[in-house]
Amino acid sequence: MEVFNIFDKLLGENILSALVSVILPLIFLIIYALIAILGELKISAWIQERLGPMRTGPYGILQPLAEVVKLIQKEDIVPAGANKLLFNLAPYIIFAGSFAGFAVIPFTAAFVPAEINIGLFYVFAVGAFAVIGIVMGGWASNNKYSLLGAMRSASQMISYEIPGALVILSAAVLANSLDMQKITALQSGPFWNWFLFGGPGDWSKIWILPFTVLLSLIYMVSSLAETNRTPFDIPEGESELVAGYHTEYSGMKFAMFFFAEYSNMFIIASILAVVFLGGWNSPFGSFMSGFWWGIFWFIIKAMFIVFIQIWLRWTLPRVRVDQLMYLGWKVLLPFSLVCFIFISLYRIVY
Amino acid sequence: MGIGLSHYIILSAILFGLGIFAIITRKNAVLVLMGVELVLNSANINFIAFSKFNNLKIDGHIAAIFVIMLAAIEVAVALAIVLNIYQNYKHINVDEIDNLKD
Amino acid sequence: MTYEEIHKILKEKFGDSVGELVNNPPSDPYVEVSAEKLFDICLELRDNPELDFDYLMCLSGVDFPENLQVVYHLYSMNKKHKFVLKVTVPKDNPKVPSIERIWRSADWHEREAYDLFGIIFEGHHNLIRIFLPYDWEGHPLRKDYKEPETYHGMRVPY
Amino acid sequence: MGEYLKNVWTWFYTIVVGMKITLRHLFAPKVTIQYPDERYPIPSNARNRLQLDPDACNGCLQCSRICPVQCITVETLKVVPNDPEQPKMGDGTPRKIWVTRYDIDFAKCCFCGLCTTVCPTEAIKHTTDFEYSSYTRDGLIYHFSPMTPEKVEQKKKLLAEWNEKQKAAKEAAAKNVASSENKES
Amino acid sequence: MTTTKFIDIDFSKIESDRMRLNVGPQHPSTHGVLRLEVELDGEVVTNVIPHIGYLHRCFEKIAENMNYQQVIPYVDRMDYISSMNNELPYVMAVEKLLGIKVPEKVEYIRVIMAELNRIANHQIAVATFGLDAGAFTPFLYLFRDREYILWIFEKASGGRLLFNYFWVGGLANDVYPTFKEDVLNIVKQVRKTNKEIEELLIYNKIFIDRTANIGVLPADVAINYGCSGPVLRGSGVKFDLRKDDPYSIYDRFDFDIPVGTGEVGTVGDCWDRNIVRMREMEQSCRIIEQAVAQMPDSGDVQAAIPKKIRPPKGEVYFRAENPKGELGFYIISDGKDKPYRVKGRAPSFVNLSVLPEISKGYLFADLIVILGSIDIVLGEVDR
Amino acid sequence: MITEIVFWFFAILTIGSACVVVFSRNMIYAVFSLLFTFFGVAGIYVLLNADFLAVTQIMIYIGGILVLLIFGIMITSNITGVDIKSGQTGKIQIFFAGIFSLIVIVGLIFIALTTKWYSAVPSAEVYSTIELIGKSLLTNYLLAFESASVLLLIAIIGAALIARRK
Amino acid sequence: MGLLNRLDNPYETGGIILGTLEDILNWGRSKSDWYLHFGLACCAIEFMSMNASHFDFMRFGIIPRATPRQADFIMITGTVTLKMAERIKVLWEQMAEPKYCISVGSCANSGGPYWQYGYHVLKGVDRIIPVHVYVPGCPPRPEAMEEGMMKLQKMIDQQAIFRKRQRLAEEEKLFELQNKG
Repeated sequence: MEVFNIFDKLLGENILSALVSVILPLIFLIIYALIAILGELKISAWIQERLGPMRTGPYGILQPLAEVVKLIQKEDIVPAGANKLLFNLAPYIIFAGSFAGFAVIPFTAAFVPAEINIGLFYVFAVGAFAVIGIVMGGWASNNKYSLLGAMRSASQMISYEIPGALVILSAAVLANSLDMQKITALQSGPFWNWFLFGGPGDWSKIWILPFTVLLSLIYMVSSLAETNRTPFDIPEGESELVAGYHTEYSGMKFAMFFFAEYSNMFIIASILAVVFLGGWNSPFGSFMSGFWWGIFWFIIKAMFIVFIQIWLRWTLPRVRVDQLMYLGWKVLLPFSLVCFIFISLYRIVY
Repeated sequence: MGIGLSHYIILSAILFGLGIFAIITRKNAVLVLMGVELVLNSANINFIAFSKFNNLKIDGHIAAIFVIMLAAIEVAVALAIVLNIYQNYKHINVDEIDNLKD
Repeated sequence: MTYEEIHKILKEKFGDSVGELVNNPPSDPYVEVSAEKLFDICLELRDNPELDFDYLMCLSGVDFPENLQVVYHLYSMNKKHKFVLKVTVPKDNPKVPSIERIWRSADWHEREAYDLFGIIFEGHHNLIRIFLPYDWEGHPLRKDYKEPETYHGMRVPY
Repeated sequence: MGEYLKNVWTWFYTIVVGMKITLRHLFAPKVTIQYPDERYPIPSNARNRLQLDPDACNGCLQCSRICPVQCITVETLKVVPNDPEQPKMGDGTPRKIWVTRYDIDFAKCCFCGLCTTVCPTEAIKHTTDFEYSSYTRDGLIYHFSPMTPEKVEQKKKLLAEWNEKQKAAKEAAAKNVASSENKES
Repeated sequence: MTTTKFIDIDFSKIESDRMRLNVGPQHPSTHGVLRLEVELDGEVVTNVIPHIGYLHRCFEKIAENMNYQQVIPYVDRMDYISSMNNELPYVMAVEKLLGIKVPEKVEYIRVIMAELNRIANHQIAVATFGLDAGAFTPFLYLFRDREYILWIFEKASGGRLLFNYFWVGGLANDVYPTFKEDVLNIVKQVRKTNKEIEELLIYNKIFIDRTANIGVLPADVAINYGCSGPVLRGSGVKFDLRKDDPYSIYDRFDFDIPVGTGEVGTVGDCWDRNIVRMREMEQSCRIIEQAVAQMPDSGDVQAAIPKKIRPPKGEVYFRAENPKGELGFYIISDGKDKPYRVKGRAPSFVNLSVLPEISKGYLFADLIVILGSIDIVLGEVDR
Repeated sequence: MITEIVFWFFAILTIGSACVVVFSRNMIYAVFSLLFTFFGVAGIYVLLNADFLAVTQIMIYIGGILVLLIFGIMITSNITGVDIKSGQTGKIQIFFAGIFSLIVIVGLIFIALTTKWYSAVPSAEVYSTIELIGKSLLTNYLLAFESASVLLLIAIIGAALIARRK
Repeated sequence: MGLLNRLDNPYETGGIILGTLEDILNWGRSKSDWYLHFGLACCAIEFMSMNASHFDFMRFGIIPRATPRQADFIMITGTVTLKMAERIKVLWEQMAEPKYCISVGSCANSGGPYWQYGYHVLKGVDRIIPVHVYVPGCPPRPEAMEEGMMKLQKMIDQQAIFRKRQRLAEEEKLFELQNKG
């Protein structure tokens, strides 16, 4: 059994491979974020019968790059009344929290930056840093909009951790493991072996099929809330709080927030992909599988979920704070509890 | 010198002392709570250290889990009380909250 | 109800406080009333079930060369009739009773008339400037108004 | 409970309906007109930048008078009969008035089109040109009069001379009359 | 001035744990430059104080210095979203003073233009209302359709937004030959998009939850505050000047007055005010169809009026149903060619004054929705 | 070697940030440096092969308790200002408290150094604790586990009742 | 310092590294302009039209931001009243460098229709903040605003960050001025 000892792994004999496993996700994150930003711009435009960025490079594909180049040059303002230390610290904490999640994401069968046996739990836990960072930034800005946004954001993220955790728990019960690599390996074979369709097994899985579908929907919704995206983008709801907790941030620090949001999106998407969509498994059994195909399938699946997040964002209006709480506590929580109970019963019976 | 059991115990002792100091000197109820958290954490370090240096008996871990759970409960209830106090007194200075509510 | 009938009812109740009905087309007919009785007249206009003026369409101030005037355009939602009241006040003491308590819509209209003409509505709960900044000087819709040279260091004329 | 489940179902259902619509639009043809490369055909009567035809302007000042914002500044001089040039209007009729200055301040203009309707000779017209933004405020003041300052000075001098002459002639005439009256008396 | 008072709020009354938030004048959702001073108790709004005047453009003073024709461009700029509807009561007020009647064709074109502009206005209203609730995509769908209406306006009058098209005694110029077909195409397109918007936004459960039972305005309060237009009709009062006090040729058309019924919530909530606008677009489509069918093909577009408009001494108050409510013009003429006094009774100005009344006790997010449902235009509020 | 570096790093992080928690007069700094204390303790747990507990520490302490504490401070202070000063008790009290806690610390360290602890040399073979914890929670410690869950339920209800506005 | 001095030289004399770097930086700045969502009056409606599908402002890489801290340029769209002017000044000061301003419409350019009798209208926004591009029109067509935007992008593209192309920029301005007359 693999052991959670990240320090031994990191600083052990094989420093080079450790460095690679740290740097590769970072490079991937940067490239992914550029693509996702462009995707967000383009998909939103196409949904609205527009064209989106067209004049930066062919069909505007260099747009995110231009934005990065610009953000680097922007003046870095610290507002007059702000608390300098916390104000400067907050973006890094948020970014660290979201990047730490990349440590355990299984890109393919043979490559995972740091393989630990409670990966799902770990990804979930490091998300807590984002809450603290948001509150920190919102407070340090010395702006009422930021503060309100931060408070809302924190309460929202904490509330939606519970249904999310229940979904993870159900998945753990189904897979008998919290190891992301193991969960993925379990779902090998054709696509009806994915946990979305009840997982591997005989026809008895028909009993839990509706519940697994429901669970994936619940996780989708609660993950949207945790990443502060529409319809749950109340913390940064433009029409109420100017830009929420990052109202006062400019330049590179704002870019950190931006990056963190997109990397959070990817982490959420990859959890969904791993737990419900079979991770790096090919949907056609052993056909089109292998090291590189694994990476391909994993990224395709994660990106599809990112696409759904973008799609939802440009379709729905924003919910209100109390409705958000209602949805979290009175809809998602009972539903996920019911699913959890049924899945546990299934595991006991079969 | 390798890291032995005593290192962990000394670490937890310092943390414990700091927590005690905070509990005694702080006026603000929330900060007192934070001192309590430090004390609880130091206890946890001890539990787990003993557990590791005792051939990985799992009992220390269980105890730590219960401590963490207790800490969560304690903070939730204590903060509720603090809020209640705040509503009545408009401040949460523990030294000045000395009259029984009639 | 026609203007004449409404005028008759008012005349019977308030006597000399209500002036004659002035009617020369194409202008709308109107009645001049005295400022002292304005509040009671308006209350009567609203609460008399025959008149039932529940809707204040418009309240405008006018600056005539010798005096200031406030014009009230009234309408009844149920009876679908209109009426026009006018109150004339001298320029050096432009005081009119506020009818904000009768029709809430008069609230902002009165503040507007105060802001632009300097007509003081007595009994208004919050008679402050509405359009112009609170530290603006003068009432610009008076005919003799001269715009200031600067405001907070910004030059006003072109 | 039934109400609750129905609510949850409506949440889900309406969201799916909305997503269906947006998905349809995702693949629908786009309506964007890519401005610098493609252009929406602006109708000929659209009111954009004003253009003066100096040949047709007879200096009647109606446009500057009707303009609600007074953005047209016109200065005119009379054409003297003994001017060596003897200018003609666009349609060939002799010009009676020099338009020495015809400035339109597009930073003030409100594009209401009143000036074009009062113009008797259709000299001032709205064009469909809207691309004339500028880096400076002065760049928005357009001088339409084709006359150079030197020429204006020259014409002014001519007019002054002519006026002098007229005055002198008048005085002379008056004197003549007076003298003849004197003679008669 | 001795009587100039400063901000009137009694600060002693405010409890210490209430937060005062300053919304605007540079806020994304204030529909222009409105400043709201909001008193919050947690997230609950306890008081709202609107501060207006950030767009006070001195319309009434300017109107006194212009002649009757020159005022029209300024009238356009009052409610810049529905300029045609602004011009209509102004020119009709002056015509009433002058005592002239305009040709038949002019009346029809005026009605068609006014109703088209009403559709355009309501499209913006619904779009920005959706934007306030966080839905961006319906906003752009509605703006796309509005663009087609603007193309008709531009072809007919030359202006895209501010037209100066209705003149005293007629129109600036005749409409172009294919006008009728274009208008009928627009009607078709509007109906199609409205159906889509209803599915995408209006009957979306999230949207309903955001807007139903929020900002309830009872009918008697609405009347007492002088509200008009969709705000009043949303409260269930069947009052429309086109029917109750008909002007122009509106008595020739068959149309209904949609009122709020509390279909998904209480009568007079934000959703009702919004659905009234949606239904009114449909009614406007009906009016346009009838008007296009009845409109004479040829005829004058300008009545015989003197070149210099000098109405006789007198005064007139003329009101018309603007998309936002009752727009009245009170014009006093002293016999010269410039009006002695022009007062615009702006519907938004009156409707906005009801905001503090209906937003107390709701959440801060609701305040934005309530403001959006009133549909104000600051150019008209501040004039 | 590496374990030592890591230990000292986390020990210094923990103690240093705990000192900020205890001595800082700015409540905001105090509460945010608690983040690093908790994180440092989690690191120590990892060193002690308590992977599950480390993640639990992060999730509950940082994601839950710390956020609650921050909310507590925000609600009970004038939240619009950035620097919130917290008063400490009188100098004499601080002095005696210092003496007392110093005695506690020195005493504990003395005990730790002098006591002959039973210390098995930790086997190099390390393995996951999660399975063991799960098993023992549902076998040996079942009663404690169940009563703890009842306690949690009571605490949730009680806290909600107390904090609710009248 | 010697190295820096050499790099500081214009293109022609060998400052190629800085020159290219400047090109890249200017490219980023000009292609990704985020504007402050700030509507004042009539022009704001046309501005909304420009954001809408038919004109699609985003083609130029322009994204609306609600907060001045993250905005690169501000478009003053509409009448600036004296009551509002101070706010605009504050907003302008809140924006992070490098920042630009486009004045859209007659009102913002010079007070527009209100310049004569508007006692409460600021006669031109350039009296309180620097304006980089003036877009005429009342209100300007959406295309005209886009044209103004392109002018701004052109200006940014040729800006001298390392004092390299000052001469070029001056020439450009001079050319512009001469062309106007």
